[in-house]
This record gives sequence, C-alpha cells and structure tokens, in this order.
Amino acid sequence: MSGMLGTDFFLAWMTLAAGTVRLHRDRLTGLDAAIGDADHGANLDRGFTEVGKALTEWPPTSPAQVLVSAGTTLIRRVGGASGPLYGSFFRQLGKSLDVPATPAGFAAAFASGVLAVERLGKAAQGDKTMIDALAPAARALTQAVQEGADERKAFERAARAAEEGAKATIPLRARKGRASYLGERSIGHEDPGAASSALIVASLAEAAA
Amino acid sequence: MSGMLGTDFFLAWMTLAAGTVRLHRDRLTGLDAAIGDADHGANLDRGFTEVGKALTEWPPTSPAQVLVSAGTTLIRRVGGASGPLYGSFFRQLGKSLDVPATPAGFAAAFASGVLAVERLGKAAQGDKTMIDALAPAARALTQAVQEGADERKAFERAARAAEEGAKATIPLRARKGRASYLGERSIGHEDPGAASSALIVASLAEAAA
Amino acid sequence: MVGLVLVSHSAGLAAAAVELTRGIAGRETPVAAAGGDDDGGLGVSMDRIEAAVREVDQGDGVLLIPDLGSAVLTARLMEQPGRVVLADVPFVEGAIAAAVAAGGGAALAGVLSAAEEARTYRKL
Amino acid sequence: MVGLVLVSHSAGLAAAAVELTRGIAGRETPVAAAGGDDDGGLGVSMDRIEAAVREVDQGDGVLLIPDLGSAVLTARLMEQPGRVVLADVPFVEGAIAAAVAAGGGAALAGVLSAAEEARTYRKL
Ligand SMILES: Nc1ncnc2c1ncn2[C@@H]1O[C@H](COP(=O)(O)OP(=O)(O)O)[C@@H](O)[C@H]1O
Ligand SMILES: Nc1ncnc2c1ncn2[C@@H]1O[C@H](COP(=O)(O)OP(=O)(O)O)[C@@H](O)[C@H]1O
Ligand SMILES: [Mg+2]
Ligand SMILES: [Mg+2]
Ligand SMILES: [Mg+2]
Ligand SMILES: [Mg+2]
Repeated sequence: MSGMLGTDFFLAWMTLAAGTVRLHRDRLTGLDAAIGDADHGANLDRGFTEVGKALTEWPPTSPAQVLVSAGTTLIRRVGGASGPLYGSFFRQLGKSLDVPATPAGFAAAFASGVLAVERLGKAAQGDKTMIDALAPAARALTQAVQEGADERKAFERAARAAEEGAKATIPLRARKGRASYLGERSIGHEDPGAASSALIVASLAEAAA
Repeated sequence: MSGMLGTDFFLAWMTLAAGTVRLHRDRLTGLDAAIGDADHGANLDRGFTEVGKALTEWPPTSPAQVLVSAGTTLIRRVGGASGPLYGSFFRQLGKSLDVPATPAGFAAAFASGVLAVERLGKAAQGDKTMIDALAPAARALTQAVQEGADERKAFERAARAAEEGAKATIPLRARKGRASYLGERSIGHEDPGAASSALIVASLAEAAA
Repeated sequence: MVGLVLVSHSAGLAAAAVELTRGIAGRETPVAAAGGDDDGGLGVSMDRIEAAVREVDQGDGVLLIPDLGSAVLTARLMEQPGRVVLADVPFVEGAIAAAVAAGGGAALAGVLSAAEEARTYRKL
Repeated sequence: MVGLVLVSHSAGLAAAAVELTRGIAGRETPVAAAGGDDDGGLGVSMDRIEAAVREVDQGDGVLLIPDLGSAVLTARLMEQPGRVVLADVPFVEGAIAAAVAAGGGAALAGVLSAAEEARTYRKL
C-alpha cells in the first residue's frame, strides 16, 4: 500500500479538505463567533477554494509540490491567523516528505508540520488552539505506524485523535490567538481552529479510504 | 500703583499677548518646524484670537474672570500641547489671585500658575519646554517684588528672565513634548513654547508700561 | 459597563482603533473615538472628548486612553477622580485589553489595570 | 535609512498610524502601511506586506511592526534575518519611536531597540 501516498493522493486530500471546509463553513464561523471574530469558516473556505484553483492552474508533479503550493496559497489567501499557521503546516509537511512517501515518512513529516505551527504560533497543547487537535493527531499517527498499521488505519486513528483533541478544547481557557483576550470567557466553547484541524485530518482519512 | 492690576490691566495683557503672538506667529511656527510639528504659532494665534472673542462676548468683571476665561478658551481652542499647558497656567493664575490684586499677590499667583504647568506636563526646568522661560520669570517676579520694585519694573525683570530662559533652551536636549522624540537632534534649537512664553511675559510688561 | 474613549491627534487613528477594538471585544462595549481638533484637522478637541465621554458613560466610569502629547495633557485635564480616569498605556493594545475587560464586566480599576497589563503582553 | 512597515488587520489603522508617525518623525523616513486583506477588508495580506517592504527598502533593512494576531504571524513568515525583522512592540508608540530612530540614521538593530523602549516610555 505504500505506493498510495503519491501526488494524486495529496491532490485528493486537498479536494476533500476543501469540500469538508465548505460543508462545515457555517459551523466553524459559528464557533469563531463565540470566542473570536466569526470569520474562521469563511477564511478557510476562501483559502481552500484558492488552493483548488492554484493546483488546477499549476498542476503539481510531486506530493511536496502539492503541499507546498497549498501551504503558500493558504498563507496568502486566508487572511486570518489560521492562514499563516495552516500554511506553515502544509509547507513544512511538504518539505519534510521523503520521495517516495512512506507511512513512516509521512508520520514524521506530519509531526514536523505540527512543530512548525507550534513554533510560529508559540502555542503548546492546552492553549486551546489548532495544536490541541494537530498534536494528538501527530502522536496517534506515529504510534499507529510504529504498530504497523496501514495508511488507512493510521489516518483513521489520527482523525479520531484530532476530533477528541478538538472536543477537549471546550473546557480550556484560551492562551493564544484572539480568544485569549476573552480570558475566562473563552471557557465552554470549542476552538474553531481545533475544529477545522479535526476536519482536515478527517479528510486525510477519507482520501485514504 | 497697586490699583493698576485691575480687570482692564488683564484685558490689556490678553490683547497685547494676542498681538505679539500674531506678530511672531511665523517665527514660532518656524521654531516648531525644527523640533516639532510646525504648528505652535498657528495654534497660539488661533487660541488668543478666540480668547479675544470670548472676552468680548462675555465681558469679565474681575481679573480672575479674565484669566480663567482666557485659560479655558486656550485649553479648548489651541489644539496642541501648549493649549492645556497655557490654559492651566492662566486658570491657576486667575484662581490664585487675591482681590484686590497686589504685586506680591500677583507674583505668588504667577508662581502657582507655573506650578500648575509643571504638574500637568510633568516637566521641570531644563527639560527644554515653556517651563524654562516661565520658571525664571516667576522667580524674577518674586524677587523684584520682595526688593520693593513696582509692577512695571517687576514685570520688566520677569520679561528679561523669560527671554534669557528661552534662549537658554537652545543647547538643551528636549525631555518633554514632541521634541523629546528627537533626542540629541533637538539640541541647537530654541524651544517654541519657551519662545512664546517669553513673548507672553513681555506683553505683561508692555501692559504695565 | 465601563466606557472607553480613545483620544488621538488623528481622527482617523482614533476611529480605526475604535473599530478594531469593537471587532475584538464585541460591539456591546461602549467605546468612542475623540480624534482631531474641532475642525477635524490634526489636534485634540476637548469638546470632542466631552461628547465621547457622554456617549460612553453608563454610570460605571470612563477610561480615557490617549495616544500622545496634547491628547495626554488634554485628557488629564478632564479626569474626575473615580469617574473619569486616564490610562497611560499603549494606545491600540491598551484599548483592546481595556475593552475586553470592560465587556467582561470589570469595574473601572479593573479595566485600568487590564489596560496597563497590555504593556507587558507579548505578541509572539 | 531603515524602512518601516506597519502591518494591521485594518487598512485604516495602518494608514492613520503611518500618517501620525510621519507627522512626528518627518516625511523623509520611509514608512509604509500594510493593512487589510487583498480586497481591503479586515485581514492581513502578504502581497500588501511585500509591496510595502519593497517600497521602504533602501538597503539598510526593514522593520515590520504588526498590531496583533494574524498580522504578527504573517509578518513572522516574512522575516529575513538581518534584513527584514519583526518588532514585538506597541503598535503606535513603537512605530513612532522606530521612525524617529530610523530618521536619525540608526541601523536596524538600533531602530528595533528604540521601538522596544517604547514599551517602557511613560506618557505622563
Ligand atoms: N498563536 C496561535 N497558535 C496556534 N493557533 C492559533 C494561534 N492564534 C490563533 N490560532 C488558531 O487560529 C484560529 C482562528 O483562526 P481565524 O479565525 O481564521 O483567524 P483570526 O483569529 O485572525 O480571525 C483559532 O481558533 C486557533 O485555533
Ligand atoms: N510635557 C510638557 N511640559 C511642558 N511643556 C510642554 C510639554 N509638552 C510640550 N510642551 C511645550 O509645548 C510646546 C509645543 O506646543 P505646540 O506646538 O502648540 O503643541 P504640539 O507639540 O502638540 O504641536 C513645546 O515647545 C513645549 O514648550
Ligand atoms: Mg477569526
Ligand atoms: Mg479574523
Ligand atoms: Mg507643535
Ligand atoms: Mg501639534
């Protein structure tokens, strides 16, 4: 199954991510309305739509090209904090990916993408950000691969971990991003970036299904 | 001569101050162009013109009324930092003036006006501000009165002290106001507010002449 | 709620800072701009500050946040101990922190100290 | 001279801050605004930041001064060690201090530390 992680797979991931973001656009914006500025769904929808356009206009010829192009587009077109963060994630993931991509290589590259987000945002798990979904996903992925799981299984475990991580942000108090200005009042709401991260990792599993 | 310090005297002071500010408007603005924002002459000209209007519209019936009205108008109409500062000066001077005003009383009230400027601006002599002209003027006034000088002499000595104080700001480095942003580069220029203070004290002497 | 007045030489800066502050702290927090002189030019107008104070005063106190120079001096003359208080804080960052605190129901002293904390808040 | 780019979510805030900064530091200092998203709405645009950097770059380095959030994150991605540097400073006060230092001929490190001093500068 290791031939699965080719250019087409990553193109499919981006298409599925764009679709799920479009579908959950209003929910994401609603989460952001509670503790932010009510634009996260719109931001990501615009960003992933532009990713789709860029990937059509300049067809990439390698997984790295898909991811770096997607990341660059997100940085340039999202407009909110999630743009540079997701952009750095995909760019770093793309740059770290060995050719040909193996499940273990992907897990390592994914972890390195998450690290780029942590570095840029100076955020750690527990700060009620996208990291709270991405970091558990990275760990689940690594562990699954180490246990010999195939991509499909590994991505499913990552998706579940991301989803749980996103829900686990509800009782947290935000320490980074706009929501951190709310202090105590950020408690009781799911972080929009963690929610979108769960969707993006879920579409990774979907792309492998 | 102590009957001299009546309402008409203070009205004359304000008229003469307005005139000298108008006359030196471009020089004051030029000084402010060097180390500020090139509006000091225009600010004060506008302010004293409004003072004249206010004093005509609501004719004051006591020295205190002249000075408090002038001060309030300056606070409201100058627009620059010198507005609240000169405004506080004249208001405090007016409020501190005993009735009937005596030379000694005037000297004490003048000193109390200068103190109000120092308190508002958190400035001290040597900071390259209007204080560098006003504080020496206050001291000269007090000393002259103690030595038994009449108003005319006392005001002349104050005017000379203010003028010297203004010139003495040239080698100083500004520590307050806009000019303080320039640091070293504020050295070598006369402070516009000190220059206008010298003019205002000179018109005090003129009013008594 | 405690009201906020952003006082600046520049009408544009005060208005834009109010917009940004509302965007972050929410529209319910009473924040008003007092920028520019009486004619809207560069300068500070006591009339504009007074009007802004009246606009945001709900009886819980008003914090004046000036940018610099004559805005600071003019605002100082308008202080009324315990009711209208001046904040010596970074203009934009202090306004946002104050607005969030005010929106959260903090009293005047709490809003002031939230604004003052903006001094040490790191952006990175 | 070192150039400055003021990066904000709000096109109005960046433009007004540039105006104020020029008013204090003088028109010669290269200061440009990068505010708003690609369409001028609330947001941050890398294209606008890049254009602003090009505008003020005289070869002596450029300081990026962001207001908050995505402006900070986007600016961080544009850092080029020793050439294009981010300042974590109060937006308005830091910009003024930096512009004055730049206008005085300070090098990039000096302009950055002038901006950082604005954190502790008291207005009263
Ligand atoms: N410093 C940070 N580190 C990690 N994630 C962050 C940081 N700041 C914001 N985020 C994430 O970005 C999300 C908000 O994205 P978005 O609404 O698109 O941007 P904005 O807050 O600029 O409107 C937050 O929910 C959070 O997950
Ligand atoms: N904090 C202060 N204390 C005392 N005087 C000050 C202070 N700030 C400014 N000044 C005086 O005000 C003068 C500038 O007045 P003006 O040009 O009318 O105001 P602005 O600086 O707001 O344009 C300075 O030359 C200085 O004498
Ligand atoms: Mg948002
Ligand atoms: Mg936003
Ligand atoms: Mg001036
Ligand atoms: Mg001025």
